[in-house]
Amino acid sequence: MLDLVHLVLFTFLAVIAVAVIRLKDLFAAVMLMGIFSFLSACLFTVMDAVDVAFTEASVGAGISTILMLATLALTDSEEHPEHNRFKLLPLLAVVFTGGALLYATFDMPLYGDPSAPIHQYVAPHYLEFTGADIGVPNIVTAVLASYRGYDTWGETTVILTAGVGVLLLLGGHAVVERFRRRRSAGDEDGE
Amino acid sequence: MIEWGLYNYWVVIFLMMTGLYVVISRGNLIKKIIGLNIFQVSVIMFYISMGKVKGGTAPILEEGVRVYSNPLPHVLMLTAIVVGVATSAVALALVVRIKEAYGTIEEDEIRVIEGEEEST
Amino acid sequence: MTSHVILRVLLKLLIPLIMLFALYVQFHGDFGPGGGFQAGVIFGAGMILYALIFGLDRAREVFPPRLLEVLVATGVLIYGGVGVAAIFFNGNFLEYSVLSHDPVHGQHLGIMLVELGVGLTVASVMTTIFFQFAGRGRTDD
Amino acid sequence: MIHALWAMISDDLPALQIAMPLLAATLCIIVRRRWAAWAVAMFVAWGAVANAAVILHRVLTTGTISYAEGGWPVPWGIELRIDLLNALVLLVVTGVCAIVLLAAPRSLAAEVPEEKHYLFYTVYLLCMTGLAGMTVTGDAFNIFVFLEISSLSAYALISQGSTRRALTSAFQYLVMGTIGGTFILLGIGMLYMTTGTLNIVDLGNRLAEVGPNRTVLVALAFITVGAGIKLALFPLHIWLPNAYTYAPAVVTAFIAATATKVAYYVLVRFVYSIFRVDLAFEVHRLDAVLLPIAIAAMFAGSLVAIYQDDIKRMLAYSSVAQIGYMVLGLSLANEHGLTGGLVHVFNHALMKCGLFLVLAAVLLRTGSTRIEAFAGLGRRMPLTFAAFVVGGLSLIGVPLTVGFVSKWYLVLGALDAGLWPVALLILLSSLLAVVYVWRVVEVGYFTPPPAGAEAVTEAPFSVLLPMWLLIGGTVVFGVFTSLSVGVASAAARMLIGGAS
Repeated sequence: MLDLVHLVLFTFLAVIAVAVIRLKDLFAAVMLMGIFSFLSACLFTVMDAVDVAFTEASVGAGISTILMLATLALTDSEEHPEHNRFKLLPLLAVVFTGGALLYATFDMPLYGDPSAPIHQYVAPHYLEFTGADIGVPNIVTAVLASYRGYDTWGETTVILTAGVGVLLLLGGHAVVERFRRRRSAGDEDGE
Repeated sequence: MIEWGLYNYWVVIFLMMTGLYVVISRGNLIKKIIGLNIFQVSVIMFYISMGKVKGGTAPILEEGVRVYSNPLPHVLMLTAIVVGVATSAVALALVVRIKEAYGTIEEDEIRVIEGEEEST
Repeated sequence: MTSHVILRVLLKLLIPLIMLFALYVQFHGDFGPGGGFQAGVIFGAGMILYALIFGLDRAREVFPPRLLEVLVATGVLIYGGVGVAAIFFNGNFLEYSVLSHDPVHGQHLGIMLVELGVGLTVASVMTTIFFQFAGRGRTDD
Repeated sequence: MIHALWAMISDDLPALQIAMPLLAATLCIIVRRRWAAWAVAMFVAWGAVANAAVILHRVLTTGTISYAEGGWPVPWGIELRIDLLNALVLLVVTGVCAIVLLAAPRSLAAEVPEEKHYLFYTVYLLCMTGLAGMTVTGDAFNIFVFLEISSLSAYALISQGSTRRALTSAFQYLVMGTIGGTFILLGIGMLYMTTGTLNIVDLGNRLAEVGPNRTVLVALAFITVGAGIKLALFPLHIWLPNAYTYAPAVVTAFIAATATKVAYYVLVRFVYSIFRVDLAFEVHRLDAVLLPIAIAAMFAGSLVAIYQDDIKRMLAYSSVAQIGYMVLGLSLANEHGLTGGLVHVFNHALMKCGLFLVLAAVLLRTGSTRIEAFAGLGRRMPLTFAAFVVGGLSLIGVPLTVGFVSKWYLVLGALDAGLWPVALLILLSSLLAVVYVWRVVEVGYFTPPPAGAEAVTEAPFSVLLPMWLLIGGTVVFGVFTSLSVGVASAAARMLIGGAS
């Protein structure tokens, strides 16, 4: 049953990804991207990654889509199709990269194989000792916040950086204008 | 039961490459960001796929459950999702500023404007 | 935004529920899926919804941008503060076990605090970013 | 009291190296005032330099330092692991950050609105933290996390340039940088898949047990390409000239001396500590790919630099060539060659950062960095221009400058590998540097300023000081090489020996 869901989700995802290439209407493309994220979240649930699914649904399908729509409102909502001449080089690059990845799969453990190296080393320790070490049932939370807490501090900092970056870029519109005027009044070759 | 074997990875690679193709072939800046998003989400799928154990359940400790899927890829990918949205936010802010400064978000048109700027 | 009366009334009821759900996700992350990051996003979404319905000006009165800026910094500061505190309890950076007499209790405390920091930063960054985008379309600023 | 405090934190210096600048960055947001934010940044940046120096000393005397974040033992927790290699890179990153900060308030005032300076210092410190974090960590995935911190903040910093082209340059860098970062993530994923661990030392050991296979080969390829994008390896360098040209002057000085160096460090770390010499070079022949690319970069970068009229852009292309030298050292895979590559990280940081600060001074006084602006500067800004000449000599590789030291070891390495044509090409490419440096020197000393040009005075002290600290360094470390070469060659020996 779950395998069927898995298959259907994959089909939808592939169709959406291809449709995004073709669509000229950016609004539709953004909505499709939101759906792509949401379907990925469903797929993550099928693969037992409930925390990831929760995050992907709220971030990918939620916040990202809202930000994209806000940007569309400030810019254009149509792609100019005359710029989409067919170019060979990108296609070749992608086919080559994809080919390399395909080549790599032949030495990968099969999907779901319990004897794969990642299920033999490190992870079993978390499953076995989280209860005694940390006493939290959700192992993902335990690894995230404690075993690999340093990573998560970095992750929080990434968010901080994005916030401050956006403030630098979009904040204080009037301040920037005043600065521009003062500069171009001061010297002619201002901009 | 479908035996996924390596098929699962192959579909994920197809999705990844579709995203990458959108990034490098489209001239519209927002389209590029959408492509980046698809690329990154597919990489997340790749990691989550490797964490799945057949017959396992979500890694939340429970009485009577013996087989759990691998929690480590999940933890790593939570971070990757955050990185993805952070990158998108900064990229979109840049697009807004580019639109204000150039009046367009098409790479080709921007290049023409910059070319004229240099020749004067 | 003068029309949409039904929407406004409905959302007025809905937003507190969203905030409540965010709090649930924040503090229930130890037991089920969820945690600071997801809670932060949901909380941020609640604030964005508020701004969409009642307008940006009113939203900015409720959450002044300067306050949000400070909250963004505070979240990371709490997380790092827990780490540095562990050093002063003669542990390693972020070693929660030393925060309490009982190591497991220390872990609980540490995880709760850092998740709080994550939630705070994420919620305020999401709101800040949205405010910046929404404020950009207008001439005054 | 002080003693008690020191006893408490002296073992935690590796963690504080990252934690302190990061906490200071958040403090910059809270204090908000421009000068207060600068003071916080200065305090913590120089503290970071001192910290890095203590760490280097400790590594030199007692060997590799390992620090368990969260107290969790390897491989379950994240380890900070500092050996000679990253101790050196760490000193470069923190040192450049602190020195450039001296010039920041003056130089920034001309390019960024004052109300935004506190945010600027925040992002600047975050960028430094990201780079330092990538350097000290002993965990492969943690490298990715800090890579993204440094990249995101670099995009934001570059976008603050005063012309609109800064925006498109930042966007181009963002798209390429994100693809590069994601490639590295994919590569790490494949390594994790074959070994089950993320700790770098552990990865190296387990990979040696697994032996060569197709997944590992592709992982090596993806990590090389991803790091190649981040370090602007020809032909993946196309983001670099624009980013360096249109970023604010101090940002260019900072990024040019650190970001590509740390990306190079990451490549060295993956190739030598994880894949190790036998897998990367003997089985998979990485040198057969990287060596021609490095030589192409040396020539292409220098040739294009000759034809640039904007000196900032000229130096940017020169960086592409210099990165070629570093990668050449990596791909020679012998002790002398790798020493040359590693010592060039230190040396190139000194000279490029110094030269970009010269440009910051010229921009501040003349309002332009185009070659016409240099007319007569030899007389009008003698100290600044003299710094350019010394830095230029170092770029060429004249004896008694640091440039000579790096090239000496690269030539030795090429001869050790039996590749005498490569040694010849190194010398030949130096001649190209003579051409582009001479063009500027000629204009500066022999072209009179255009009639009716505004009077130009010497650069302010706050810019001259950091400039001459670095340019003076290129001479000092060109003469007294024991520190830089000593550390680099010991690191090279360790990496080639396979231990880490």
